[in-house]
Amino acid sequence: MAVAAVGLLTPGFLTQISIFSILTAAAFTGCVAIGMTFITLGGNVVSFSLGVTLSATTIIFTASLPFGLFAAIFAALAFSAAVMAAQGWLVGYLGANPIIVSLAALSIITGAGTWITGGQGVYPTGSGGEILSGTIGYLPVPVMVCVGLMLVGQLIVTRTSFGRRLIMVGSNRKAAEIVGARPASTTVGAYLLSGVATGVAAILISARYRSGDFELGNGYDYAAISALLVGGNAIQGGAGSPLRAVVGALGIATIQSLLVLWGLSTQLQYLVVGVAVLLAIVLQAAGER
Amino acid sequence: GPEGKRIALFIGPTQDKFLGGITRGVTDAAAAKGMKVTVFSSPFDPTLQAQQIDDAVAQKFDMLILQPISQKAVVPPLTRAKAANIPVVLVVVPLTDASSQDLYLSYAGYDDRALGSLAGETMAKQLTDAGHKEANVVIVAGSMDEGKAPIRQKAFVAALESHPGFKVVATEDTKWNPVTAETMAGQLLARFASKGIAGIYGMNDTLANASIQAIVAAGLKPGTKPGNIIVVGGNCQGVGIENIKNGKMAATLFDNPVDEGKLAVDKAADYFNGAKLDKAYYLTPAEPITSANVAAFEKPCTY
Amino acid sequence: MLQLDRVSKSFGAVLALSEVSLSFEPGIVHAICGENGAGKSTLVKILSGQFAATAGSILYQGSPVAIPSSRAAQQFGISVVAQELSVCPDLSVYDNIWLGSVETPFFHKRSTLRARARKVLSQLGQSDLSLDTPVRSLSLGHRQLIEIARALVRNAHTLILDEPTATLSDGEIGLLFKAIESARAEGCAVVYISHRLNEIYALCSTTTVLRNGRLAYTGPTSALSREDLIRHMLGRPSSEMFPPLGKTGREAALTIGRLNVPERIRDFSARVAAGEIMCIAGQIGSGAIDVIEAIAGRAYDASGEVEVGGKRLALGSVERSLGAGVILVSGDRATDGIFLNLSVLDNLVAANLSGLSRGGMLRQAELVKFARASGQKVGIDVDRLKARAWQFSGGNQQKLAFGRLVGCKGIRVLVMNEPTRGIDVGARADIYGLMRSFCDEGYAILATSTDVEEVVGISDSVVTMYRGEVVGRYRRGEADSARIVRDITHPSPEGNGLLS
Amino acid sequence: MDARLSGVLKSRDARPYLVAVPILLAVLAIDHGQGRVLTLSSAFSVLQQFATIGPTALALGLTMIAREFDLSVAGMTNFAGCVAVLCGVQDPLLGILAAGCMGLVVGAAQGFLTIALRLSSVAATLGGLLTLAGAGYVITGNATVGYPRMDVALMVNSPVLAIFSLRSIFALTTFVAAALILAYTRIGRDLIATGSDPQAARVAGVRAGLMVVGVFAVSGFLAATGGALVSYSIAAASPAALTNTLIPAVAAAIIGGVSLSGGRGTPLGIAGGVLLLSMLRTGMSAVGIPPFAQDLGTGIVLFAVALADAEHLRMRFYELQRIGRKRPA
Ligand SMILES: Nc1ncnc2c1ncn2[C@@H]1O[C@H](COP(=O)(O)OP(=O)(O)OP(=O)(O)O)[C@@H](O)[C@H]1O
Ligand SMILES: Nc1ncnc2c1ncn2[C@@H]1O[C@H](COP(=O)(O)OP(=O)(O)OP(=O)(O)O)[C@@H](O)[C@H]1O
Ligand SMILES: [Mg+2]
Ligand SMILES: [Mg+2]
Repeated sequence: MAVAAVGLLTPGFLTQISIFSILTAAAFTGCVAIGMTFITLGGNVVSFSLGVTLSATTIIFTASLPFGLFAAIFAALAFSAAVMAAQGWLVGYLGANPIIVSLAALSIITGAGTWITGGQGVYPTGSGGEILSGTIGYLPVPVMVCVGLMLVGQLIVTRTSFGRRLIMVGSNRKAAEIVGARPASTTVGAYLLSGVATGVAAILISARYRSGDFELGNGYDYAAISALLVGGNAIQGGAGSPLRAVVGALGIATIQSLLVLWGLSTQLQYLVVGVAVLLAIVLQAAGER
Repeated sequence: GPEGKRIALFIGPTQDKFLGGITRGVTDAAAAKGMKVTVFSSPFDPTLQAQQIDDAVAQKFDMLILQPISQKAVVPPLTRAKAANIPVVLVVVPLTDASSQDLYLSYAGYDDRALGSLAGETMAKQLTDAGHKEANVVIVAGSMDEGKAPIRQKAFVAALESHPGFKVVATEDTKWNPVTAETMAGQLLARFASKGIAGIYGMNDTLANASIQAIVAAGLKPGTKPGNIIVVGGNCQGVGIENIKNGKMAATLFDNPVDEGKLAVDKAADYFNGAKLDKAYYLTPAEPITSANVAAFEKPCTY
Repeated sequence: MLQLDRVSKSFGAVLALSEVSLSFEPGIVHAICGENGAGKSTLVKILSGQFAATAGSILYQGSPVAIPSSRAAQQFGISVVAQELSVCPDLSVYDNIWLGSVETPFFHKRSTLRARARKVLSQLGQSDLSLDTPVRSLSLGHRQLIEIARALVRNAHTLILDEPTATLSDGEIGLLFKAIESARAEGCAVVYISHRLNEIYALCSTTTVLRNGRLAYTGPTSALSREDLIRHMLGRPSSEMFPPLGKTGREAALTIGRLNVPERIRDFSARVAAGEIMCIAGQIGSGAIDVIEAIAGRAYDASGEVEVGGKRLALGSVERSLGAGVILVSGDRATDGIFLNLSVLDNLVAANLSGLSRGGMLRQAELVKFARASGQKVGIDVDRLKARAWQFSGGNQQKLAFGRLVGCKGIRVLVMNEPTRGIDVGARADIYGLMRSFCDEGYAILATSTDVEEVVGISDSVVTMYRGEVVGRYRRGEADSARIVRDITHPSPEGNGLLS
Repeated sequence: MDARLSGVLKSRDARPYLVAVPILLAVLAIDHGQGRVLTLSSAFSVLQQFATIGPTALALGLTMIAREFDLSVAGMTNFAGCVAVLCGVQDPLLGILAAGCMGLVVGAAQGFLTIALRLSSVAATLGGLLTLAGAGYVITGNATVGYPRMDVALMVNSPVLAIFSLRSIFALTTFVAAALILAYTRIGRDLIATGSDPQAARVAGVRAGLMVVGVFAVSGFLAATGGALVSYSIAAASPAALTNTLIPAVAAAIIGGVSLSGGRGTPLGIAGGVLLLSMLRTGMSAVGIPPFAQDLGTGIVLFAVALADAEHLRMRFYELQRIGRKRPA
């Protein structure tokens, strides 16, 4: 609310340019944050491997563009879903520590990726990615896709039996097992969905910036965690939603943009964002009591 | 002679295509000359790099080829390397402090001051060609805390502002991230909507491409014609070449990391052959890449 | 002498205690009774510094005192066994006994303190329990004993025990009573809370009854008949506690043959017919709970021939057990019973999601209808479907755990462990009624309990266990409390028991 | 005797040390008798790594033992480095002192926020992390700051007794102190109790809130002094992540037996986790394994640790065995 009010008073904020660039930036983080929400909601804290999965997926997408857009999208989503689902299997079926598993995946994907690409860039050949970076009507495609993903995610969490099971597992794993919520396969499902959401972000980013690159996913883990927490999802699991995650991402992007509009120096921008996130978290905690 | 010499290469994350290119340049050229390279890579972590240098010094390598991840933080370990009489060749960025000049033998690579200047001059020329007498330009920069970006920024500003009427009105630090770059560019366009922005300098083609995205999203036109926003990039990358070909980007500058790696190894070999090295060997493009000459650069720019 | 003078406590609109005046005299064991939610624990928490009273005062030797924290209560000489188990699993027995004590010095491992801890433990019959054992490896009952030891070791002038026996079995209860008696004899004022009326009569000379936060009765226990006591608690005369036995079917719903769990159970076998309630009685460590856990699929190393409805069940997976129609109702509500953070509705539909969804999508209207129906069946306020489960009292929480079984497809066997742990007489009768009504619908129930009265009252058949082996089997009418207590405390001469 | 030995081998503290053995053997095998591994200089190198990651891992590990999670250590090391470098030009001790006090105060403030508002500490310290990072940018003006005292820089890293340095001695000291406090004092016991079950600890009379504030203060202090020494050693401080310590610190703490659900873990175990990671890094680069293979190796070791620790693994093995047994019948 406060952010919106300040925004209205800032010249330039209400322009189409400004709003679209906020929305676009929030869309990428939003997708990853939606993915992170599934992991957190199911009681597996956070994953540090979403960013690197995103990077690897941009390469898969770019490399398979010559086979056509749909093939590339399919390959990218299948890859990121598989990478995350494998981690979900270790966590869900074997009870491995989710954080260590994600760090292991981070290392292995980085190593394998460097090995396979030989540190060489991957360039899109042929076209097809353009429609993903354009606009439909007025809205940029990434924004529409992110909103769509959020709606689907929200639907899954609130309206499907899988979503209900996921919340049960995150809230009390043992009790969930007793009533037949199948914690192991539910966990795999949650990781798989997080992989899909991350894959969507990867496709949008690599289509928009026309490259597949191991640096593209840098920083998304922290950005997603921040969005999650600012949106008010419970880090211990069992409560939260994709909607909240996206609202968090949007809030952070808005603050960042306002600071550029005010012409604050880079260093002050960082400080103010930090303080704003802290305030958002504190105010929210105070509000919930 | 260089045969059998052991070289330690210190570099940032090798999955980065620019740094991966340097790594390939160094390892291939060294193999051709019979030298053996061990790669020490770190995720842009100067403390780890300092430690790796110390380890390499303890292992008595014959030569260190080094990308200083932090120009300041390499000073203590390079002091120890000097004490152990191990020669150092720098790549990517030289050490600028006067006090650290005796810590390395030579710098081999691109001259970022020249690149920044050339970018500034190119921008000025493009602006003039498009009929601007006065123009506001913004810089979408890489990491400004140290390294290439601040050098390029300073040189660019100096070159551009030597043309009266042209001014750099803002520089935003994007940490080389395209998504940040697009947001920053978008906000800058909004902030200076009333004054108008005539040109954007994206420090590499990825950042320049992100700026172009922002321009398009804002309903404006990137290009070289009057009324278009002029974008100049750098580090010629595939997407830059493509953008020049389809007229969205005015220019970029040639900058090939594989060449840079080769140059460093050549100088190392010269040193082992007994030659006395200069303080710096610069690779600098003579002219910008524009629509006029883009065809020649398509191949070397996809490293 | 510790006195409460017109103490009130409200939580928002809820008045938990209203103008309660009481005195606790040295050398007297004083019982406090009341339904779930009557305000007993609230009173304890006020005396132990966890809550501040909204009005009224606490007097010691006639002068008012303030008790702002549990530390202050301790310094003042009040020591408490809280209702919710409060031992730390990651500390040793020794550390738990001295945890939070104002007496512990900075370097806390002292031989004098060890000696005192050991003495209290042996008073409670645990002389062979090593002080350095991590509490994580101990059973619920042992943990409760350690918490009691913590209260005893502090040498308080007022000792408060809030449902200390809910997880203990009779042998240990006897020892606890001895320990309480010796504290009393030394001039300690004891406040004792329990839902087990037998204990009140056995131990306490004064009884106070709370109803809806108000004092309903206070006076000598001897002047109070059982019926009067229940009438004071419920505000109405007691109905029959145990429902009449029903008709049990003939075909076996569950047969267990040669069930083994390494180091826990040896060769357990039993046969439960549809409509039958079978109770396994045994002390902590007897293996009774392990039978339940194994049948529910929670013991991965269990082996044996188990058949449900004539079909073979492979043990070791909760999913398989559920698939075969076996579902667990746990007495440990917080850890594996219900979802405390979720709503009543979510809890009631939890076990039946697949029945309430089509193609993976939940049918919202059905959900609410289903939850209302099951809530009604088990007696939960159906206007509070949106409330969170943690806002409900223990008794109502346990009803939730039952409620979600109503209308669940494919369930044949309910296995339960301590189905009425910590539940008041009123709610308890409801739960027994529910158990019987499930049986009437053809379910079979296999339950464990450490409460012998309950075992005798509800079961169609009883199996007694000692140290992993079956001691005796009784049909309807054959079992009586005395024989069961003898079985579960003294092994028969020929069976030495698995763990002896 | 046998029972005690197997007890030690099974304890969570021992695990990192046990995992370290096969890694050492593997590295030795790759070295192929060229003597690049078992040297004084590689021992020195391992301890230097230990000095870099150790204090942060200990800081984070202690908060995890208290069932909290101090995400801010990542920003704390950096910011403290900036503070130390800016304040310590005249007197290096003054710089360390300033950094330490800052860490103590900021840590305590985060602990207080967590307790007073009943926030999840991950959320509170995320705010702390971003704010500290921003503060670092502000005090350095978004530029790497050099530390002009080259004498100090060389001193903190110069070998003492061949394999130690001032920095690693500091790190080892903090571990020894923490281990002693946790094992032998009431504070240690109360800390474990708080992490094990905060409500129970409170009911028993432990000042659980104070313990949380205290552990965050200590965490801030450790991360800050560790970060200050790192900055001295490279004679520079930068607001952009100077050292990537968070991820190795989390990994070290968990490998060392600290549990996310609190109450478990010891400084000895955490030290083992840090040593394991340091050995892995030093060992692999000593024998010249290329970077991508180092990443793969690290990942495989982490997977192995995650599996060895997996709760349900034994159960799954049992099932496999069972299926195996059934087939012939
Ligand atoms: N933390 C709380 N917040 C709000 N209300 C509470 C809280 N704790 C207790 N209450 C209220 O206090 C009343 C008395 O609760 P209390 O725990 O004292 O009951 P009790 O007699 O101990 O019941 P039981 O036999 O189930 O232990 C409850 O009805 C409830 O309304
Ligand atoms: N935090 C709370 N907020 C609102 N109401 C509460 C709260 N805690 C308890 N209550 C109310 O208090 C009543 C009794 O709760 P209480 O916690 O005393 O039961 P309990 O102690 O868990 O039961 P038992 O002791 O039998 O296991 C319930 O009706 C519930 O609605
Ligand atoms: Mg109570
Ligand atoms: Mg209660």
